[in-house]
Amino acid sequence: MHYDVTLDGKTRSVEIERVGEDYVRVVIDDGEPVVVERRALSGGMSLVIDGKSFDAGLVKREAGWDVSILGVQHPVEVLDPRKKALRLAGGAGEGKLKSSMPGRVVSILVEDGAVVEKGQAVIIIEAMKMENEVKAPVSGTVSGIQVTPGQAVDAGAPLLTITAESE
Amino acid sequence: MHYDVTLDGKTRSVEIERVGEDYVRVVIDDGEPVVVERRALSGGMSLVIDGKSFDAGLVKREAGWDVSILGVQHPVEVLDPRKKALRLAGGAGEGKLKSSMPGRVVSILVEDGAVVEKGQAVIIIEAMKMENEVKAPVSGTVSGIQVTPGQAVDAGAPLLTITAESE
Amino acid sequence: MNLRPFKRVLVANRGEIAVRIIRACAEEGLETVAVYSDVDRDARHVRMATYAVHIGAAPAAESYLVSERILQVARDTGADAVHPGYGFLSENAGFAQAVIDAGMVWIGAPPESIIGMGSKTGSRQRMTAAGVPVVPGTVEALHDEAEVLRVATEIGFPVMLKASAGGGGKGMRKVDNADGLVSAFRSARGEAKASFGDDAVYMEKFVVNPRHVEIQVLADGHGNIVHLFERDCSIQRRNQKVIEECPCPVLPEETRQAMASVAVKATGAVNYVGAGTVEFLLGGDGSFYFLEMNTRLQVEHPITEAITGVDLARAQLRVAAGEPLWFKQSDLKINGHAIECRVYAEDPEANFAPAPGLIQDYREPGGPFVRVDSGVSAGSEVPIYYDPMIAKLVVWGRTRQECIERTDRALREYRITGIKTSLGFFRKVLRDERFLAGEYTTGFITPEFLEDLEEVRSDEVACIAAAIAQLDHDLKPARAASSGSGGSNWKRAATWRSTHRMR
Amino acid sequence: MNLRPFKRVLVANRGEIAVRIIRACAEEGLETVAVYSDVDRDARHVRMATYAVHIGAAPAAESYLVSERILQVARDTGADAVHPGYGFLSENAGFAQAVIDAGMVWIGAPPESIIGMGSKTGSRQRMTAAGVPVVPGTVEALHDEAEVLRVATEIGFPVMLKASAGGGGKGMRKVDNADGLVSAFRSARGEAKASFGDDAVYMEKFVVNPRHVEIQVLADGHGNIVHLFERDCSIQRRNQKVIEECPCPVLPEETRQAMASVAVKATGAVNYVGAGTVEFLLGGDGSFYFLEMNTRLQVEHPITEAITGVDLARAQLRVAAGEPLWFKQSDLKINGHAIECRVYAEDPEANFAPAPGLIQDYREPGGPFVRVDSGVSAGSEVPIYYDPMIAKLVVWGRTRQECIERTDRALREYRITGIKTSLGFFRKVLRDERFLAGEYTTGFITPEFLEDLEEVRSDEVACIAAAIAQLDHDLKPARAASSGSGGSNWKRAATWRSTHRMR
Repeated sequence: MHYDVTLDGKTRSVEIERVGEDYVRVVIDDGEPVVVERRALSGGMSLVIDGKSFDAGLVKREAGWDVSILGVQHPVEVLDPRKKALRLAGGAGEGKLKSSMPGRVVSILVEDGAVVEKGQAVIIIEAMKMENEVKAPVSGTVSGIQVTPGQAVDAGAPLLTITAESE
Repeated sequence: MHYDVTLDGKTRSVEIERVGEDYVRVVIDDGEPVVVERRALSGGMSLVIDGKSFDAGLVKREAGWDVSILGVQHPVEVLDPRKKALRLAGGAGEGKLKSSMPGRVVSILVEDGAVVEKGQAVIIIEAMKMENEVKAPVSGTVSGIQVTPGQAVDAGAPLLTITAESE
Repeated sequence: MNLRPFKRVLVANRGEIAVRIIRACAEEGLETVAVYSDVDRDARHVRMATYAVHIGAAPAAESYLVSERILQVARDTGADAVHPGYGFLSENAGFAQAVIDAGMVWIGAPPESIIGMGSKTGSRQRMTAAGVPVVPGTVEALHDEAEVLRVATEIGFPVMLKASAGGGGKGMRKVDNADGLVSAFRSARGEAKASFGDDAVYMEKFVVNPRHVEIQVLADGHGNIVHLFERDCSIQRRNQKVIEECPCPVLPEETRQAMASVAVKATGAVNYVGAGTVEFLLGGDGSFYFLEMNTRLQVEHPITEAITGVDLARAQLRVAAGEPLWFKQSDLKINGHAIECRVYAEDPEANFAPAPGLIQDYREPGGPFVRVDSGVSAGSEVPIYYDPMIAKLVVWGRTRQECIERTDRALREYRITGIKTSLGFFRKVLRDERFLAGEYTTGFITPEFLEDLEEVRSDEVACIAAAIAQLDHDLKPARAASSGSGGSNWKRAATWRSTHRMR
Repeated sequence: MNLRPFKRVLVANRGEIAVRIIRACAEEGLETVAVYSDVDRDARHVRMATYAVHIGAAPAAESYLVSERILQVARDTGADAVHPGYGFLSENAGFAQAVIDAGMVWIGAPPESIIGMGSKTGSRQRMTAAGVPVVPGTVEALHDEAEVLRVATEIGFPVMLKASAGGGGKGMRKVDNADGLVSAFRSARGEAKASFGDDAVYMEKFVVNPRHVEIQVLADGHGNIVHLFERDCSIQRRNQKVIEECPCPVLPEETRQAMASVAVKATGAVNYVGAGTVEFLLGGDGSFYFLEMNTRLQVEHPITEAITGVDLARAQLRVAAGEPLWFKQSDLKINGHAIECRVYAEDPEANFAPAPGLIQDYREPGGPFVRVDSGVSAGSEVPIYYDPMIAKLVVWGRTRQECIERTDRALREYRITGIKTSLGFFRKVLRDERFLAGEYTTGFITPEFLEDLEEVRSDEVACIAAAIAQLDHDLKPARAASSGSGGSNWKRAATWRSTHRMR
């Protein structure tokens, strides 16, 4: 199986196959193959990679897995060829901005058609008594605003769309 | 529903019905009915009985439930009418003695037809480097010895049968 | 033990502090009554208490803050004492008084003390009168430019102009010397007028590179007041503490003594009873100024417990029962070093945005001198309605170095999945040179510091784990019957590989 | 820290002690290599270590005791030190020597010290020569009745006759006075001959109402030896400790000093390096006698850590690295009180029969001054092959009373389901009057004591919970759609009931 695995903006190409009940063969970015022993355990898995032991917590997300190692979380995106094709067909530059937390929309700082910079605050959502800025993940043009001030939103609720500038 | 609930040799007659998603009405031994709020949680349940809060760990056993409360385990036997009828039909006085632990049979101290007293050691099983006596749970006559010295046994493996003296 | 004037304590709180108080009560042989809102029925404090009663809807204003409802529950359940924890009703003098009027014991500061320390202006005046140093400056509005110049010269530059009606930085100006003072006064006034409809502006000395240092005090009703040394709470985000330690790594012994004796004086000035905290700003020049007194048990009390051995929650119960303190100031010594990390359900990389949600897996660290106070377990839902703090990791060491090493070890063992938390952020702080040197101020956490946690991440392993998880997920039905040669042969081969290819 | 002569430690053990050592190494900045048998692949020590290597089949004789295999793994993984924990190879002088010969650091007692303390007869002679008090008596076989009478008169009644080749109580006779001595000698000899084919019998003073008290020592390779006070380990079953506490509740200060100085003398007599324990019998009359020296870290070391603040596992690492002790005897003080409960997978009501199996739910207690060292988690299988100890609960308090109250609180929070454990038994011990008074001996646990745990059980609640669980199980598909009136109405009604019918 082949996956594109992305963490912190860096995508790795991973070729992976099972080679025994507890063993998996992994090739990253055309490097040397590594045999990984993995044991699925409650809440995660234990891995022995080239003799080194790792205990990983795992939670399935829509686009991949949250991996916890040594107290630190790693939100890893995993794309298989089919999903990758779909995404490419859907236009790589368009991104739906979603609420990362349940809360209440306090104000919307942009209008339809506005051009925003990456990192610019576009919406303010209140949760747990605090106002939190939702920032544009890419530079581009705002469209399809789906919320209004005062509205309650769940985590993952779509807020608006930002179409990236063509490069 | 009606259950016979036995703990530490004492049997309680329990009449029980659901009266709402989180509520159960319980009558013990024809006493005053009590409404219990219970919430199933991972590994057990939280109960509020007449305002009092209890956190119970629960493990299903063949004959009932192991209930853990405040660090203490309660092996509770629960019989419904059907099981009770079966048991009565099967002869109340006959008991299959089972191994309470995985281990190795060291020696068998009785023969077929032997008359044993309650509490008398009948078989010795070694587990975790220690020899452990398996004792007769009732006074009666031994039959159907199913193991031999040196044999490995799992927890719950039948060892022999003791038919209680008729009263 | 059972000669106590109370035997059943209603705990008017939730989360880890409710659990903390229930533990203290259990050890003292006291029964407890937990209260809970709609979303807290399955919470740990409910399961651990002797009694549990539902008090209302999820928003605190409809449950944990409804003093009448809580009082009614106390009456109905036969509770004869109320412990408010921190937050919620803990510094509400009216509630304290109502508990007392209902004939129950209030396990907190006397209502008069709460009132005496309640308003910034009032407590400042009271403390000044008691000879406690406050940040130099005015309390009343400045009338004109001449007065501004006079006061600034008196207290010394740099100074801070603040809008009396203010907040959120509006109408606030830092002034470094006399040159810019008058224009800053004018513009601050203008902004204050525009923002709040009130142009009143006052002036305080600007404390350069301040640390937040506080003194724990404990007073019985018999005239005995002791202090339990200081806590340094300078590592803050959004003006909220995230890591605390004691003792303060840079406090000279004479300053500690001076600060502690001022704290005891402040405590006596408001006829305090119980556990309380006197907060100070400590300037880079060693000067310190009274900030405020928290008339309740503090979130970070466990680090003081760790270095003194005094169980402050149990001490609250005993003092509230009228017992005199069972130790003297001279019995108390600083033993070693302690650090607390407040574990929040939040995303440090997104400027600490709250991250409520369902905790999937939850495993606390253990072993020597590691303590966790928490209100959650695997399967807990962190609600959006309350403070996002879910646990506190408290670690003790014989030395600060040992304590830091142990805290990092504990953080590496800690597993919380399903929600984002501050665990990784703590690991980064513990590697920071300023933190290791003890040389930090309240400005420690900068936007740059937060940019990312790469140095404590395990990116490649995480990618491998995610790819394997995805593979197992995609091939789920085929889990047992796998491709390639037999499992046992591969096992041997791979063990061999592992052994021989190890770096 | 990294000037150490080693940086990667192979931990030749499993379970909680392997976890303990891995934690100490992590705090010292050292990497670790875990080894595991077939049944331990998913164990906690494997998941926590830096490296993990399979070493063989489940029986210890085919894995954890195979010194050659373990040495090979150490070489293959580049380990430069080996920590043996306790049990297994920890007191195997041959293994220690092999580790040293392989050019690695042995984190344990020097092979000569292990040998010096290894045999009962040898260590007894060596200790006598060093002036350490041993149980009075002979070591060689008694020749005739005249000698028997002479020796008995010398050491004083009561005395114990023991078969030299003996064990299991065969050929053993307690004699209270001269009247029965000769006949007891004859029958002991006869039984010894019959049982072991050897009629050699020797005599020891019978210590009346003994307690088991031991002194923790720590020695560097530079001539510094300190003691870290005593532990009382008298609460035993099957001659195995189950609850330990320190300080000993009945030890007078002068006896403590005398015992400690004897322990330091014994330690010096065998050129000891590292952490060790000198065990004594303490008689009801205040006399004490050397029993043996355990040349390794002891199971119950955490209670000493709790009252001294010294991390003994880290101390072992430092001393093994050649560092001199970084504190003096006079720096050590007894701070408060500590109790350890050894949590076994066993059934106290069935004479502590081992109860291996699958742990379903596992939740450790937390909060102030509570420590758990464990090697398991939810979903762990406790194997039948090894010692059934799965965890140690270690609790500290300012006083013994506070410590006992807190230990009981912690036990009530502890949840282990799926297997039987000693948790309920501990709760009963903590309520026992002899224990509360501190007045107990090694004979504390009697068959009657074990009969049942009714006083700490919650029978009625357990029956209700079981009945409800059975109901939910039987009606499983109907869980949501329930009979009777709507949920919310019932909720209100029941809350009202709860409130008004509370006792």
